[in-house]
Amino acid sequence: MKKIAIVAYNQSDCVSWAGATNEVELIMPVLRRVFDQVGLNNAQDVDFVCSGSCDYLQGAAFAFVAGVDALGAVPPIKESHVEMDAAWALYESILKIRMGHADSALIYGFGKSSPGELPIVLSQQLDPYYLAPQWVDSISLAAMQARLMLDQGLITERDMADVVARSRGNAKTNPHAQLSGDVSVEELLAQETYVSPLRKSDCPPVSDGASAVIICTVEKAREWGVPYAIISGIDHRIESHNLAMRDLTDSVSTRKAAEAAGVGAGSIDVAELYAPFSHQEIILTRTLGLTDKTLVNPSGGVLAGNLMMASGLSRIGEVFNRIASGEAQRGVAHATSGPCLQHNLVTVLESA
Amino acid sequence: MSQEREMITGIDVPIYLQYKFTAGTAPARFLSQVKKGVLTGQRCPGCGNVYCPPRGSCAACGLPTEEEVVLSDKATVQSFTIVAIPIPNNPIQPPYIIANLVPDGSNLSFIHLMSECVNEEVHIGQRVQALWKSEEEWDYAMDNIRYFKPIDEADVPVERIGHMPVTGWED
Amino acid sequence: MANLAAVVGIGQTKYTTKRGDVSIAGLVREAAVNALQDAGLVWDDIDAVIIGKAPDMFEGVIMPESYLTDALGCNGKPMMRVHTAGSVGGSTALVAASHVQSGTFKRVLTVAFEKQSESNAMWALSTPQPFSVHLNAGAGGYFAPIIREYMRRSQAPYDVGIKVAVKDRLHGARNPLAHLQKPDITMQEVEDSFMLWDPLRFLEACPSSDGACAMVIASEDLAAQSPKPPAWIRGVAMRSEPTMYAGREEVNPQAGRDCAADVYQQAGITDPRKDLDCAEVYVPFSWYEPMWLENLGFAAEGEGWKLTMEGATSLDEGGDIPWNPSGGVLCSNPIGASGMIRFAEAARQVRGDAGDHQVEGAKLALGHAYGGGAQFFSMWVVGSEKS
Amino acid sequence: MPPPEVLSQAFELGFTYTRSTGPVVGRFLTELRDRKIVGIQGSDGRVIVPPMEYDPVTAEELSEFVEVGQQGEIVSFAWVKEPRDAHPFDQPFAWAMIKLDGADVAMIHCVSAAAESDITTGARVQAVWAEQTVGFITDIRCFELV
Repeated sequence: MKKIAIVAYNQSDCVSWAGATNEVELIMPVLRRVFDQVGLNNAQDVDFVCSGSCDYLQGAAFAFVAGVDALGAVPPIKESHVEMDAAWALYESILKIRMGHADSALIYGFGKSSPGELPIVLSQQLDPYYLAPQWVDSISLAAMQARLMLDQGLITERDMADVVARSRGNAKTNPHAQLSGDVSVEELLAQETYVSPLRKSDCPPVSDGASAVIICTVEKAREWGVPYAIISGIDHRIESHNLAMRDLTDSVSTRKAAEAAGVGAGSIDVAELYAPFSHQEIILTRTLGLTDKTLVNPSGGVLAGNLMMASGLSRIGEVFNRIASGEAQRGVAHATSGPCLQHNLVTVLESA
Repeated sequence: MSQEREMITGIDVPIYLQYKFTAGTAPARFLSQVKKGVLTGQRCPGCGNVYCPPRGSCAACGLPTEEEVVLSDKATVQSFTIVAIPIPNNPIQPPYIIANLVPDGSNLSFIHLMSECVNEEVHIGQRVQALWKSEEEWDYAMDNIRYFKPIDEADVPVERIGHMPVTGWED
Repeated sequence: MANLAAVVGIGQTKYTTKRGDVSIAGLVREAAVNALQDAGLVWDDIDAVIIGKAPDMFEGVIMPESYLTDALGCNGKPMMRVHTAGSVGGSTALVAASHVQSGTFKRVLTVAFEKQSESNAMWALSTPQPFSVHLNAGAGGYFAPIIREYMRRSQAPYDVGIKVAVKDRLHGARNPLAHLQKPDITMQEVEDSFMLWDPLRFLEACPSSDGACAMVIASEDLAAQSPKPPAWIRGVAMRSEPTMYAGREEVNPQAGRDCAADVYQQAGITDPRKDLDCAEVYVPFSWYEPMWLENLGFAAEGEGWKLTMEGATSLDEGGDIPWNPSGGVLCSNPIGASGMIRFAEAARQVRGDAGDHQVEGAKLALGHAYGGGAQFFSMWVVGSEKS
Repeated sequence: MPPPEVLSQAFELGFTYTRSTGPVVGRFLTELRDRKIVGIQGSDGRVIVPPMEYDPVTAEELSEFVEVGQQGEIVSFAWVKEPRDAHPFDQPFAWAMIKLDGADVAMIHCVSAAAESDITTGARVQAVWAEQTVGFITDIRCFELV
C-alpha cells in the first residue's frame, strides 16, 4: 500500500469566543499558513480537499458550504465533507490517495461552539426517543463514567488532577492553548466539584477555532522538499450507542483500532489523545498500553482547548510537529467522537 | 399490556436550542453600512471582482477581501421567478417576484424582492432601484430595502449584466 | 490505479410521505437488510459501514451514526458519516467505494436516508439566523431563476418541463418503490397544476419523502463469488465549486462538466449518449433534465430540450437513452438518500435487475447527484462488465 | 476603514419533531403510559431497559419483551449542582444509571434527592410517575431514593 506522509499542520488559537468571525474568516488564515508551510497557493495545488464540521455547533445548516468559499475552488476541485471530526476527513483522504485518485490532500476542521450551550447541544446526539428528550448533557455522562472508575478503584481523584496539572503545564509551550499554567494537584483537588465527581478542571473548555493538515504521497513530499512524517497506520471503530451496554471503564473500540493501526509494532515516543475529560485520558493511556516512556499530550491536549470537529485532526498534527522537529521518532494520535469515547480513531506516525 | 388503548406509534419531541449568533467581520461591516442606507461590496485583491453582500473572501480566488466599495442602489435583473407561495415570516403576499439582482458596481447578483411592477412584464436586463424603508426603521438588515422597483432606464444587454460600473455606464 | 470494486447488493425502502411504522433506525435498517439479502450476506460479512444524509436538522439527531451503530451492526467496526448537501447520497456511495477501491476493505455497507416526515424540509433547509444577508425563498426560489435563464438562452418551448414531469411519472409508475404513483398523468394535468415558482409548476417539482437506500460494495474477488451479477464500478468522480462567485456559470456549472469529463474518461466514454445505455440523474425540478443533458454532454449546449421532446429519454417512447427509468427524484425524494438511489438504480440496470423499468440490455449506466446551489457533484459509471 | 461593529443576537433553533416510534420503542412508551416498565431480551439473555431495537452484539432484531420492576439500584450517577435550563429540575439533582429489578442493563434517568450526600452508588431508587402519563420517556418523572 502507498506510503502517505503528513507535510503541514496549523491550528488557530483556541478561544472561548471567536467574536465577529464567520466560518470563512475562521478557516482562511489557518489554510494560508499550511499552504505557506509547503509553498502552495491554494486548494488548486492539492488533488483533494476534505473537511469536518457539525451544523448544530452554531445552529446553522450547511456550515461546510461556506467553508468552500475559503478554498479558491475555481476551477472546481475534488472536495468532500464529513459531519464528523476532521480526523475522519483525513481518513477519507487517505483512502483517496491509496486508490490512486489523489497524490495530495488538504484536510480542515472547524467549529464555533461558543454560540450554543455545547453540553446541551451534544445531548441531541443521544438516542432520540429515550435520552435526547431528557436532555442528558455530555458532562453528566462523562461524570457517570468517571464515578464508575472511581467506585471500582481504577482511578483516584488525584489521578484525575494529575492529568489536569500536566495538561495545563504542557500547554504553557502551546501558543494556541486556551488554558495553561502551573497548577498543583493540591490546588485542583481543593476546588469544589462541578458535576460531581468531576471538577470544572476535569472538563474541556468550550473553544472556537479551526485546524488544517496537508497529506500526500511520500514521493510528493520529497518533490515539495518539506519535512514530513509517515502515517504508518490508521483505523477507527465505533461501539454500541447504548452507554450501559458498554464497559465505560475501558475503550474496546480504541483497542481494536490501535491493533489494526499497528500501535504495538514499536515504541511510542509521543501520544496525543483526544480525551475531553481527565479520566478519559487514563482510560486511553491504559488501553493503548502507554508507559512512562511515552510523552502524553505535550500540547496540553483538549483539556487546554477543545476545537470541536478539529481537535481530532489537531492531535494528528501535534504528533506530526514533534516528529517533524526531530523530538520524536514514532507517535500515536487519537481522535474521538460521541459520548464517553463511543467512536475512536487511532493513527500511528513515524519519522521518515 | 393495555388492550383498551391504542399502541403508541408516534411522539412529538420538541427540540428547541438557544444560540447567540455573531455575524462575521465582512457581513457586520456590510450591515453597518446598510443601516446607514448604503450598499457596499468588497473587492478581491486577486481578480478585482466586487462581492455584494461580502462574506470576507473571494470564493473564486480563496483570498480575503478587505477593500470596501460603495455601490449604487440601482441594479439590473439577472433573472427572476414569480412565487405563488408565501415566505415564512414575510408579510409580502403572493404572487410576488424574487429576482437575482446585480447592483451597479458589483460583479454578482443577490436575491431580493421586486415590486411596483407588472409581474408579466418583468424581464432579464430590466433596470431597478431599491425602495428603502423610512430612515427611522433602518436596522442591520437587508430588509431595510423593502424591495426593488423598475426604473425608467434602458435595458442592459445580457452580456453586460454583472459588469456595470457604479456610474456612467450609459455612455 | 484503483482496485476494482462492484455493487453486489442493493436494498431500498418503499418511498412515501411518512413511514409512520418505523423509527429512524428501523427505516435505515430496512434498506440495509434488503441490501444484505440481495447480496446473500449477513452482518458479519461486512467490514465497515458508511452512512450519508443531508443536514442533521431534518431529523434533529446530531451525527446520527452514533445512534445508528447497533441498527447497522456496526459495534466494533469502522463507521463514517458523509454530508455534502443534496449530492450526499452519491458522495456517500463514492466514499464507500473508496474503502474497497483503496484496497483497505473487502466488503462494505453503505446507507443513505432521510426521514423528512420527522420535521419540515422547508424549515430545515432555511432555519432562521440573525443578520442574514440573503432572502431565503426556498429551493424553488433559488433554482427557478436559473431555469428561466436556461429558457432564455436555449429558446426552448414552454412545455419541455411539463414533458419531463410526465415522462418521469410514467417511469415511476413502473417502479413499485416510487413515492408518487401517477400512471394516468397527462401533459394537461401538469400544465394545469399550481404555478409555484414561475416557470415551475407544482407537478414539475419533487415530493418530500421518507426513505433509505443501501448498497453492499465488494472487492473484485468477492464480487466474482456473488450470487447475483455485480455492477462493476467503472468510474467515480466528485467536483465542488463555491455557491457564488463573479462570472459563475449557474445554468451549466463547470463543476458538473468537469465531473462528467472525469468519470467518462475513467470509463472510456467518449460519446455519453451513444456509449451509455441509460442514466439516473438528479432532476428535482423538471427543467433540470434538459439542463443536465447539456451539462453532462448528452447534447450540445442549447439542444438538451430537443432530446427530451423527441422522447430520447423516455422508456415509454422507446428512447435511445432513457433518463431516470426509476422515476427519478421527481417521483421520490428522501433528500439525503436521493443521490444514492440514483447510483443504486444505475447499478440495478446493469445487473439486469430493474424489474418493469429495466432498460433492455443495459450494460453501462451513469449515476449522478448534485447539491447545494448546483455546486457539489458526484457521479459514477457502472457496467455489467469489468472493462 | 473603521473597525466593524460586533453584531450579536440570540436566536432559537427549534422544531417539534414528529417521530414515529416503530414497534419496539412504541411498545415501551405504551407501557410507560400504563405505568409499567418493559425491557427486551438481548441475544445473550440479558434484559435491556429501555428496550433496544437491535442487538448490539449480533445485530439481530429483538422482540422478547420482559416487564421489569419499578425499583432498582444506582450503578453510577452524576450530581448536577447547577441545573441547566433544559434539565428536568431547577434544584440540584442527579443523572444516574439505574439497574431496575429484573433488568441486566442500566437505564439513564434523573434522580431527585435533597443533597449529594444522600445518594450513593448502590442506593435503591423507585420510579416516580408523572401526574399524567402520555407515552413519553418523561412519564417517569424521576426516580427517588427508597
